[in-house]
Amino acid sequence: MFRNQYDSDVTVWSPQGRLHQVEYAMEAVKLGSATIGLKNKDYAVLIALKRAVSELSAYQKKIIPIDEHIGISISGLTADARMLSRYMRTECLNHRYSHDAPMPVGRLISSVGNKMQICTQRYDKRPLGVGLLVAGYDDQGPHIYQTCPSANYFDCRAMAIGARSQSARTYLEKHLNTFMDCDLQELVAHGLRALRDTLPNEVDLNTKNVSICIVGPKTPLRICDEEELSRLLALVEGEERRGGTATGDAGAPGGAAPRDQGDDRDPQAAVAMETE
Amino acid sequence: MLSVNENFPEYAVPGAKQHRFEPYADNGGSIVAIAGDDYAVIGADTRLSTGFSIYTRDQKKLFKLSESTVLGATGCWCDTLTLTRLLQARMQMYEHEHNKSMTTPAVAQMLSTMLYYKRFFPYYVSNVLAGLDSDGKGCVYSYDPIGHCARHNFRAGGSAAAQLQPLLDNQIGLKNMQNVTEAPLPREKALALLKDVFISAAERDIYTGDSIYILIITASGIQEEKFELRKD
Amino acid sequence: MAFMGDTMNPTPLWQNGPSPGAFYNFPGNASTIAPSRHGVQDFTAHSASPITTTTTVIGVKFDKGCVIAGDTLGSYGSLARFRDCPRVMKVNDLILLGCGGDYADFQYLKDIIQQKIIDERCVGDGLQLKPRSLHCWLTRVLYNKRSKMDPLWNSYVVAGIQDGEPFLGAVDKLGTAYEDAVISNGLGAYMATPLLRDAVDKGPLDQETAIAVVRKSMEVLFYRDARAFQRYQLGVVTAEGIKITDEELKHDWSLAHMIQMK
Amino acid sequence: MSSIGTGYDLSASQFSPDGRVFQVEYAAKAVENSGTVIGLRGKDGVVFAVEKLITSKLYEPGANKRIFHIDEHVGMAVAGLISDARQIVETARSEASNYRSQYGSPVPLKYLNERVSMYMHAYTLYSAVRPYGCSVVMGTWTDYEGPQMYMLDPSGVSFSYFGCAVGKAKQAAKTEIEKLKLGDLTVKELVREAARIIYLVHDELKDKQFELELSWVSKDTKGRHELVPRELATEAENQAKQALADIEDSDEGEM
Repeated sequence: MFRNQYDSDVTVWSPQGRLHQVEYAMEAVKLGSATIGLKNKDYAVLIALKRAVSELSAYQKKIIPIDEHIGISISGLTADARMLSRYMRTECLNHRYSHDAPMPVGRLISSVGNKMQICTQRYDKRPLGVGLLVAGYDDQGPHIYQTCPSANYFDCRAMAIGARSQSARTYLEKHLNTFMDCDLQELVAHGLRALRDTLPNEVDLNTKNVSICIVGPKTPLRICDEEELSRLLALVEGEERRGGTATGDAGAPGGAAPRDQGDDRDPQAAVAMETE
Repeated sequence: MLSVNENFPEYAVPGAKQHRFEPYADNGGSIVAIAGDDYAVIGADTRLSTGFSIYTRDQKKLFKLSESTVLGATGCWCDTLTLTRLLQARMQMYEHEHNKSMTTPAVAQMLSTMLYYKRFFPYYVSNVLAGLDSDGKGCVYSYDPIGHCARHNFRAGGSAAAQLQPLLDNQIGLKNMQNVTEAPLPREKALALLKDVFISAAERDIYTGDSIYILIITASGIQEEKFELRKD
Repeated sequence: MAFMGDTMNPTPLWQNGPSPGAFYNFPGNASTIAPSRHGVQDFTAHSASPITTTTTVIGVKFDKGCVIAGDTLGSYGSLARFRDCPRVMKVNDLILLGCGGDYADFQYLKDIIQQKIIDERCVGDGLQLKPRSLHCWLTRVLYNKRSKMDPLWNSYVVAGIQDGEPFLGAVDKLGTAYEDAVISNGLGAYMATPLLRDAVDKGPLDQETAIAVVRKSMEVLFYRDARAFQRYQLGVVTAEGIKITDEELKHDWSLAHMIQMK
Repeated sequence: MSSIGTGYDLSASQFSPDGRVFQVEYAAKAVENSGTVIGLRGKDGVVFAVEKLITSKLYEPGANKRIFHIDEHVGMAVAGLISDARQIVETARSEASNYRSQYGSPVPLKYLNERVSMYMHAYTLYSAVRPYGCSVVMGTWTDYEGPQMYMLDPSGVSFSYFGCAVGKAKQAAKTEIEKLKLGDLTVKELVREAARIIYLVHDELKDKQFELELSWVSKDTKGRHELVPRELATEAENQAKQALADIEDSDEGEM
């Protein structure tokens, strides 16, 4: 790590027109475990990989319900995410209170974006070091949104963020065109496969380290319980693992390692300076 | 100060009257709730009125707050609407923070606090809360407009409370009866009784009528029922 | 309202102008959450009575939509002061709004509602305000104002199409809100409601019959209500859209000499 | 820039010895990394065109727009940091709404431009904040003043333009725009020109995918700012592609 004189504050532009502090905050997202969001015609699904800090600790919660029709999964600083989720819950409650209707997902996201932007422009703040995937359902159908520490947000057909999420994104891109027409089970299976691609060889998905939430028409947001999880996990159980992990020579410890480095070089789907 | 209208009515000019804004309205309506061993029933009439005119004959005054709690609220309808909206929002906040829905006794306490918070500009609402407590037993809470709260086994509230309550006292509380033994009240009887007391009240109270909307709360969920009353 | 103490909103940098990312506020009720943009009113003169008033507005639901009507007279006490006060407005493709009571208060709220619609169009996500949402919002606004003992002296009728179904709701100056198939306020509650309820109770109304009974009600009201006027607006909302027409009653007083007041 | 690294370029509230505020200039750099945005003011209206670069296939097509409505009659196209730009959009919208509630008429663009410029300028004055990393173009058409268009820089400076370009390929785009007789062209013709220019200046090698966003506000739209109808937009886009292919063909021919 090297230091340059333009990266100490979020209020300082570098001569190249970059904001290093914001870019560093974007890195915080990659420190969290991976999470995936995808949707078909009716449903939006979030799938997240949970981590336990130690053998003794519980698995860190990754999915936070916001309202009956919106849920988020987080990657990055959990405390920052809690602050955001609190804001989002309040916005949704206020909207219900004043308009007797669920808040449209897109409008919630844009208000969150505007909120987050403020901390990228002031000396006494720092950008929030968390990325969110938001799954929601409203009159316009299911939505998956991604938000970044740079206060940018994207309306996505599918997305993956977090550690080693590049391999998941590769999987998602490859199967992107099939999502719209597949049923909910297949959709979840796709998500699980994508999530599995982010795992090192020796780890596999189980009911302890996976969270799934589903939202859709007449289906209020539901975080799957253990029973449903194991049913869903069975969908991909025993399948041969593909992609970077599976192609690695059997048992070669290098299988995951080179990919890790590759990850650093991989252009993130959303780079800090999405000026383009 | 001497007021022309009050002190010298013969000098008062007809038509030139002083407006004062009155923030409250009486929109009528009555509620009855009865708790049993493993159920609670609550019913409210569906007439919303002001003075001698009826706004609507089909206004539900029962609010499902959770799977096991129902609030009946009558009185100043605008206050009722606001109070219940706020209550629903507060309950969702609780659910977010605690990852479970509120129990009936918890709602009962919170409602009391919320009412007392407006002690000096009260919600002019007669509340009766019915539900199952954490042991699965039926419970009924009643309130005054500024937050006094008490638990009962049966309670009437609203414009016809004075007509409804004595009958309940007699039939369920077995007041003023001789040679009776207390026995648990079966659900069917509670339901029949609820309808009977409303029929009587609708005869005497012009603010109660049209129909009763009834909710029956049991461990397996909330059932709905509707029962017609006289419409005049 | 105490939903949150705001942890993320810094004090405004740029005073005297919009604050970045400001919080949602009800008009006339600056919340403590967003940095307040207006100074607090330091006088406490509140409206104790309406000034320029309009009379009854009526609304009725039919199988595929709603009709509402209100005349165009603005009365100044007993003086028939203004003859062209339109008070049936199109909110968007789904909502009609009718209003009775103080005309200035209506104009104030009308501007705010129209801005709300412009804001919504600016967002450009294709979503439209629905009648139930507007009805609820109006209820909150009117209730908040009454709670400050400074009411907007109006009663509103919201008519529209909610998810394909007709919607008809009323709100008064206290924030008393309800939905029904028949709504009328003021004198209309005594004279139009019986006619309209009768028509509704006879079975499902179609658009023509609904319009006919509304016209009849306006006529009855015109003959009896001293604050009524022969010119009125008639608005119809269906899934196809909204149509507001200006109507004029043909009145016939030739019988008047037969009526002897004792 | 000889003063880079001398320490005079770390704060917006600091001049360098040669009298420049570097932070503002750096912010302008952020704008120049962005997809190209052009605004054309013709005979009867204003047309905006944006080269929206797509960084991931996973994004919903057509979403994440760079052209915004400010009021019924004002449109805004933005270049630079989109999150910063959205803040400007919000500001402009509330200015427009405030004006409407005060005076009951749509805000004149000249006035709106002044207010938004002041707002952007305020962020170049203090060390506690940074200048906005975005430029915006605003346009309108009114019955009494005809078409109008302004472009605002991160510095808070703004000018009225007949044709303007900002972003990656602003030089190339400007050259193209200068060839047009803007005053004689109708918006329908301008839409085609705008599409052609965006396709022409797009750098196929560096940025693979992009979406063309087109909007207009003109006499024909009754002074409303609207997205260009899909049919017309596709037609213009196809013509632009054709024109590009023709150029490439003739280039090959010469070789």
